[in-house]
Amino acid sequence: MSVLPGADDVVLRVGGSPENVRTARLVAAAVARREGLPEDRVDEVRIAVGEAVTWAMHTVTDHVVELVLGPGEEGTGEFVVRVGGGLSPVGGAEEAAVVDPGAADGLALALLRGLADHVTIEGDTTVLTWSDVP
Amino acid sequence: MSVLPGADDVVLRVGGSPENVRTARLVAAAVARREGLPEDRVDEVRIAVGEAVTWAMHTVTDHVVELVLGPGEEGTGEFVVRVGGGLSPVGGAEEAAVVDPGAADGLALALLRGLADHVTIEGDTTVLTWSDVP
Amino acid sequence: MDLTLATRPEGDRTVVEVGGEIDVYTAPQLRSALNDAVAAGARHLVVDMSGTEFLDSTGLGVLVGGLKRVRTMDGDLELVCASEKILKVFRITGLTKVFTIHPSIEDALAGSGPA
Amino acid sequence: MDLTLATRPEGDRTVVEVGGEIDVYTAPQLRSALNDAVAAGARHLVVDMSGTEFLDSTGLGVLVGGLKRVRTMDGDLELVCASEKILKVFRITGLTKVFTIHPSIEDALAGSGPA
Ligand SMILES: Nc1ncnc2c1ncn2[C@@H]1O[C@H](COP(=O)(O)OP(=O)(O)O)[C@@H](O)[C@H]1O
Ligand SMILES: Nc1ncnc2c1ncn2[C@@H]1O[C@H](COP(=O)(O)OP(=O)(O)O)[C@@H](O)[C@H]1O
Repeated sequence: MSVLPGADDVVLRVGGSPENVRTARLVAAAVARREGLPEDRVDEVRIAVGEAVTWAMHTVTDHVVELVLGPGEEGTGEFVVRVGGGLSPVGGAEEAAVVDPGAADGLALALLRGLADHVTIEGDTTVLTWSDVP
Repeated sequence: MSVLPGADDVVLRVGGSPENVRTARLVAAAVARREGLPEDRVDEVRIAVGEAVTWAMHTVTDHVVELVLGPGEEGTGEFVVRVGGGLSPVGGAEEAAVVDPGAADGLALALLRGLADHVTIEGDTTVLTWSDVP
Repeated sequence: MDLTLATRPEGDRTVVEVGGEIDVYTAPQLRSALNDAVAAGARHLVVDMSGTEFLDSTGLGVLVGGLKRVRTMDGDLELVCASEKILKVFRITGLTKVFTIHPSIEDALAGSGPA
Repeated sequence: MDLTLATRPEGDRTVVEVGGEIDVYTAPQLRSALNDAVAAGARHLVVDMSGTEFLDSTGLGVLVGGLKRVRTMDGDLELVCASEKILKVFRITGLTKVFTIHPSIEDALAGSGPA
């Protein structure tokens, strides 16, 4: 599925190589900083997005991982990162069947839950949300 | 048009804001470095890609700019960056009607021509090529 | 990397120190700083790019614009830049023929000076 | 940011200094370094992360794997880390309860030592 990002969204698509996890972290940190997150939260974004991308590279079938990064819906004061295969725009994220992250396991998930303010896993898509963005 | 990047390609899609030129430069430098370009050529990539993205933000109608970055076709030893609207994969770039860059003007174009080894402008798409990548 | 700007008088010259990245994002700030200096009466500008780490064509355009502006007032705009990376940008665009570029601020201020 | 690895003996301990980013890209190198040390007879490992700037879950997994491995040989693996940013990664994953983490290499080597 093709992505038409919102005006403020950044979309990154990378093949499934560990080096590309670094590219994704770099972009995530840059966009988070641009969106006004303070440095300690930029660090949270950097780690959490790296985990989500690493995970997606193992679960997405064609090993192409797509990220959509940007502010949430108008006025929510959120920073949202969607990581997965074919994605819809960040701002218009429709509510899908949500798997309870608590049902999954592992260090990666512990980091996602500990670092992002909100984590949902919808199929092969991970949505990370940071709230109260200044 | 949707992009299916080659396995080694990185695709970045950004809205038409000057801040996003920086995101594009950051990604271009990271991918160039990953592809093994030496630091002085990474600097060339950083500047030239910034120019191409700035230019595309003015010419692409919906102000969404897409970059596809990666090695050229197998065995060419090239690093290729395509900047424009809807793009085809870097590796399978079909030869399109090529506008002679010499016919255009400006500092930006001087930089593109001076920094990339090869520049073609096909409609609203700029293709920058660096050769002899180690 | 944001832009830092500091303007100070040095005799009858005005030095504008520019740190960080001069690009399509920050060039408007540099344009304002140059315009403010001219509005405050400066005619002999020295743009000190010793702390400049990146320069794109929009930034170049602002410098060229500044130069043209002060020239119409019998002024001048000279540059300080020692970074090979940034000098290359001036060379490629042919602007080394347009600007006087000094390797250090000392050199710029010691120069023959405004006519 | 690539990984730098340096292994050296300190009495009956073996210190592995790790600089740069330990992540899904570089963790295999760290795993090899730990395996090599164990193959060379090391049982009491100190992984010095004073120069480590980034750590992800793959890196954590390698450290946990190393600890489990030496424990089966009555050895141990302790860490040196003073960076709040990286300690946070251990805290969030509950691994502060699993690893002994020293604030400095001096502290790690001055400790009660291997049993
Ligand atoms: N809190 C913990 N204490 C001890 N070992 C742990 C802890 N959390 C994870 N581990 C171990 O670390 C390794 C990697 O963990 P994890 O990422 O959870 O595994 P997986 O990749 O199978 O999900 C495993 O060997 C796991 O048993
Ligand atoms: N080699 C040069 N010498 C003097 N002025 C130049 C040179 N190249 C460009 N300029 C001036 O710099 C400004 C921006 O240049 P350019 O990017 O070429 O303009 P445009 O954006 O219209 O293409 C213009 O005022 C142009 O006249």
